[in-house]
Amino acid sequence: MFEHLISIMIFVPIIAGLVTFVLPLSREAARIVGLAVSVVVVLLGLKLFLSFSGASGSFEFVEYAPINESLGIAYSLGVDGISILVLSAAALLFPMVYLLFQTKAKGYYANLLIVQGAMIGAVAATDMVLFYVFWEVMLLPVFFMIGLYGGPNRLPATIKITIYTIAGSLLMLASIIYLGISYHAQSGEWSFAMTNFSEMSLTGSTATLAFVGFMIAFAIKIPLFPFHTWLPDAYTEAPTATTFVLSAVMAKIGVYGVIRFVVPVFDESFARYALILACSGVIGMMYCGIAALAQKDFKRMLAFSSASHMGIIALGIFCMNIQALTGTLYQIVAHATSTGVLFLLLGIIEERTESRNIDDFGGLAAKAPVFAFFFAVAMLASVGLPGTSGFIGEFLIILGAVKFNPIIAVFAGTTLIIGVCYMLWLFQRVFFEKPSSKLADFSDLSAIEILTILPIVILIVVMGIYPQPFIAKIEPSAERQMAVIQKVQQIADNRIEPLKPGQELKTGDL
Amino acid sequence: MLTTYLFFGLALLAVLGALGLIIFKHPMNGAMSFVVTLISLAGLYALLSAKLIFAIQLIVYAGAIMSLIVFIIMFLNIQEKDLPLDPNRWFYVAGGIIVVGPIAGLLINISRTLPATEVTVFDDGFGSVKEVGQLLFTQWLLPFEIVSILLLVALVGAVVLAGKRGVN
Amino acid sequence: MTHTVTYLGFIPLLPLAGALVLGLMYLSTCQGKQISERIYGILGCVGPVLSFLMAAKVFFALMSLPAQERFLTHKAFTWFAVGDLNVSMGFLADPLSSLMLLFVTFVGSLIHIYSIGYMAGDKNFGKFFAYLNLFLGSMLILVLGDGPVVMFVGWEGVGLCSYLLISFYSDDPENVVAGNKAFIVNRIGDLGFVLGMAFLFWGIGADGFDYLSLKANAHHLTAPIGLTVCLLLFVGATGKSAQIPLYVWLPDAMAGPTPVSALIHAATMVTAGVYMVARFSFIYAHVPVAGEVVAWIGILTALLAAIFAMFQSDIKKILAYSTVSQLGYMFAGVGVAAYSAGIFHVFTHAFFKALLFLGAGSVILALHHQQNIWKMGGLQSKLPITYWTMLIGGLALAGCPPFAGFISKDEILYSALATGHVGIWAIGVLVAGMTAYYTFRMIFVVFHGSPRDQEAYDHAHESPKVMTIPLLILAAGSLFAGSANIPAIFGGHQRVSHWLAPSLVEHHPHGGLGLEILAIGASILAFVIGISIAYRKFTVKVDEPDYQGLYNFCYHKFYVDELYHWVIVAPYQFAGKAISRVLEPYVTDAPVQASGWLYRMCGLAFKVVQVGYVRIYAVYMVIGLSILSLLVSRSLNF
Amino acid sequence: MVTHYLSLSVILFCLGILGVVSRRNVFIVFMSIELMLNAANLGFVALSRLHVNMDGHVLALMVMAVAAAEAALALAVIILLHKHKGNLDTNIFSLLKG
Repeated sequence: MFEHLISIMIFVPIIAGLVTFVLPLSREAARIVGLAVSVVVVLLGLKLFLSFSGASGSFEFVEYAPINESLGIAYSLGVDGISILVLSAAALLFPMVYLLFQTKAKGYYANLLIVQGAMIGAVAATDMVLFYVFWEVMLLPVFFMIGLYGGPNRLPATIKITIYTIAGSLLMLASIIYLGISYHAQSGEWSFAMTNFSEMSLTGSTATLAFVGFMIAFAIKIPLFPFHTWLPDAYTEAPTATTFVLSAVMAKIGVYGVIRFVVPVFDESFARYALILACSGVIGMMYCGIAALAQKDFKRMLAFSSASHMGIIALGIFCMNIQALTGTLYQIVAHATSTGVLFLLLGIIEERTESRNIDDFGGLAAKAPVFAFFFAVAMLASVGLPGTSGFIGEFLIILGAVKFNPIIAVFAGTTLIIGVCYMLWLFQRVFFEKPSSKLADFSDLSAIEILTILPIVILIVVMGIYPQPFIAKIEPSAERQMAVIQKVQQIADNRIEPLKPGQELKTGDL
Repeated sequence: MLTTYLFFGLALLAVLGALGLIIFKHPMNGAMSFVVTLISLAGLYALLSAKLIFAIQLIVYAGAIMSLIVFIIMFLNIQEKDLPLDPNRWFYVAGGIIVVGPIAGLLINISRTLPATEVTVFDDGFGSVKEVGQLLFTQWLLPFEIVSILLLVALVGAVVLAGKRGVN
Repeated sequence: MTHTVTYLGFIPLLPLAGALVLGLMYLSTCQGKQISERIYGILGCVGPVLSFLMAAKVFFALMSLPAQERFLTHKAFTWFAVGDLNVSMGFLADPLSSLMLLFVTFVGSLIHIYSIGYMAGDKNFGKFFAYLNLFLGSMLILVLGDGPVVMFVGWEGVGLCSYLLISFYSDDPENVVAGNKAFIVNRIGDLGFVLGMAFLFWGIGADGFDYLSLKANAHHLTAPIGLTVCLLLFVGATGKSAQIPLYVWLPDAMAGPTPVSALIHAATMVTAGVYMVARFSFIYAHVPVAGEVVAWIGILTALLAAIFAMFQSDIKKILAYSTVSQLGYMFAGVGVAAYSAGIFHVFTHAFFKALLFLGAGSVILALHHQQNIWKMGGLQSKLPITYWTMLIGGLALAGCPPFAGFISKDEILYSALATGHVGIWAIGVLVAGMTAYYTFRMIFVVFHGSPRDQEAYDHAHESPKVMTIPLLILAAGSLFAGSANIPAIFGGHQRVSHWLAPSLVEHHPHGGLGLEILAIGASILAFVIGISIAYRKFTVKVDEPDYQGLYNFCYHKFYVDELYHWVIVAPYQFAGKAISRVLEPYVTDAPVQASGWLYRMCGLAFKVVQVGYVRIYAVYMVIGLSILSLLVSRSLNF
Repeated sequence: MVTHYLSLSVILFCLGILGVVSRRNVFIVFMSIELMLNAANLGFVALSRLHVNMDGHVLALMVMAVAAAEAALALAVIILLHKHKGNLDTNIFSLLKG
């Protein structure tokens, strides 16, 4: 059964979601179904993570079945070091969503199930058409979740996120078609497999346009400055569980897409425009980080904080060295855990006090010490304190950025400062100072809530203290990915002769 | 030569009838004028050796459909005052001619590229009931059946629509 | 050359485990029935004391080795390895770190014990000890770390604990703001540290990113990168060790409980910057320019802080500025490449400054949290142990000859003079005089004369034994710690300098006997002048001065805080508001909104066409057909 | 010549268009549509004659059947409309107005 592990992880939630839609279940029953399925996926995900070796840097758990032979479209899945952590995040983080919050409508849980399956599919797909399909399916449940179950201003936010992302996706679709045609022109066969595309040599202005198409699609999803403007609205209006899904996993799939598709396929264009993209990442980090300071709405502040971190995470890709890329891949999960816990705890506050206005809070640390402790751990991970998961990734990214461009690195490093500025101020206003009347009957986390959040909090600490097992799984793949790009860069710098066709590319000779 | 004269005569009648249709104010006059066109067309079909179509044009079109229309017009008892004013009618007609001109020009020009075949009337089976019937029930069987279903649906639909009571 | 010992890892682990246990106990009971303070106190002190014993073991183990082999290492596990970067969670005990280790655990243990008395009755007693243990564990990681990245773990860890403990009384927003300030300012320094590490790695880190490998490769470092690394690391040091321009957080940090001020903000954490510079002596020694910068910033900080200290009214603020000032001395020392002198001053300073803070804590507790010296007076008779121990501490701080502070400070000033930094030496002597003045201004005002607040005076009483015994031990330390490094001129052997030699890259200057006598003479003169002015002014009854004119300007610390607020904080907050209220909705989001608007306008434009009459739609169709026909006609040449 | 027949077919078709476009009386519009159908039929039959192939005849039959169906429905609709609105003006039906 384990050779189809990924397929099971994709389709069990999707089918369960559709069945939940159709069957006349009660809201509680739908929630239990969701919880059960997500626990199953967690177990499968753990199995996948533990049996994934990653030493070779190539794909494991490969599945292949042609869909359309004449066009070379295939149902092909696989997981390597680049996708393993994103996949794990998508698989492992979901049970909390079902456990923590008040019961919502049946359709909500069905949507959550479908979005999980689609996200796992998007991460595991190695065929571009298949990826595109999952990528779009991923958006649909989000549309419904925000549009139907969101906050009071949900409609503009829903329309904004949907149209914005679809606009990007269509550009990507055009680029995918372009790639398919180019491959046909160059090799005489039809294929949409990612590995085939990466072997193509793409030159000329059309290739640059296709690159731009891909980049815009991913930049919107990540989101990269200045394509981030849908994010604050969508994150704020979405139900907290959806915000959690959006920030913890979906944004990461954008980053993942850049690493998986853009870097190997458009290596030349990527190397050429890396500096601009890196600037965009850094500007986004600073811009959103500074904007976070001025927010009055708790959730909106965390949304900006999340966008700010995504800027730094994206920067790691554009630095084009192994340290930064590994840092990004690591930070993807680190940020998923920390921001995830923050959003979950926020959701709990929101449900109990029916307020998100920071000024309404105060003195929570005295009222609910365990709650405050969890929040503090997640906050510290979010600001990158050593000993928490946030540090490793951020350190590696800044380290790589210094190699790439010291000026960028200095600005990227300000994330250390900008992060603490808004976070500490938030912590002060919510957890310290005099207890506020709004929180008069705020009780600490219940045992079940503690048990739900505790694994992630432990994960945050473990990933900070003993990250090597994770890094060992991702590093070989990252190295392969970088080998290509560094070669291109060196060609650009005229340091080495261009490769002749058929010559094997070795990591050693870089 | 006779066929040529006949053609031009019938064509003239058809065009005049059509003109009458779009010019007469009262629909009854228009319908009568349209009948002229239909009968002329039947004649043209005959000239083209389409014997079955000639018959059906006369029986079904000029006969059944037109009497239905005339019957309905009379049934509704349309008075002069009920008729909609068409104040811009001539403007539309003039504009219409300008707009339609290029279309007509194109189509006529295309038709002129066809081979110049003299139209003589066949006296063999071409267009006869038997020949067309065979074609209809062999090669065109499926479309024929579909059309029958269409007619059935139209029948039911007409009953449902027109037979509604209690409205107003 | 290096020896591997596994017990090294336990030294930081013990307090950390203590922190975990205490923290869990606190978290699980803070809502219901409280665990008794006795249990917390004992559990809280176990870790530090055991660490101290193991530190002593390490020290003696090193002693037993030949001088050049005094390197004990323990590599616990590979922390992270990416490409050439290979960072292991490793620990290194060499003469430098063992010295730091020894006094950190020693002072730390004493302050833990003292805190049992000081914090008695506080409802967050358990939390306090958890934080304190966490701090000590982090500090030990900082000291013992075998490479810059591990050091950074401790570095940020102590920063976190500092934040938590400054905002310990979190009900009052002012305390929390002080904590935030400390953390954020430290973070600015940390940015320098991180970037410095990154440059160091790309410079010479590929063959191993721990001190020993870096030291072996240090000669490969090119001059520009070396300078960059040194300056960036020093930025880190200015943050942690409160030097210009990042010193502003330390005085505010006195919002925390007094034992915290003693342990974190006087004896241990704030000296981490000095330790770091000494640790990287193998790079700084190659880049003299960086040393100059360090020395000058250090001595200027010493001067500035001494000026501020002379005008403060809060007993803890006086001590805080005195700490900043003494830290400046230490940087002057390491800046002129006298690393062992700087570290020795760190060592002695830990004793006497911890002593002074704990003494101040004793006074504050006796007067029910009164910190203004102008509300004190004549406490000598009420608090005899506190008085005498603080007097010893004060003499040591002021640089009275046989005491520890004199020997270590003189060593720095002599080194500055001998290496030709006359300017630094002159300022240093001036500051020595000012130090004597402000120290004794404080002691005279607090303990001598007549009480200014009679009621508080009547209720004052000496602190319990658990607090006074640490005072006595530290007083003994302040008296005798100097003897460890008595210079040759007094017939000593400079044992500390020799002990540290294998860890450091330094050249002892030989200025000759004349310079040495000059330096000592000047220091003593400065001390005498300073103390006599203080005696003249403050042993008679004086009241709180008027805060006006120059005095007010100095009292408000040259309005540097306000300057920072208006130059940095306010524009930053303004930028936040500007972005979220103006830039985001009207500029960044504008293209998105504009595209929506465009669609709406297009819709309105096309709405006109939709007249609703079917035949008009037919007209459109026909017009379209017509145009198409024209085009086809043209292309077919009809 | 077949061309003449086709030209006549085009002329009748265009007259049908003119009728649909210029008249508001729903009967006339309807009959104009019928006129266009007839014009098409003439084209079919003429081309059938040209190629001596009877498929055109079959198509013409189909068109007539469709026309019959259309007539039935359209007249039903007209009756209904007349009942509702008491008018035969096409301009009163403008629900599609934007």
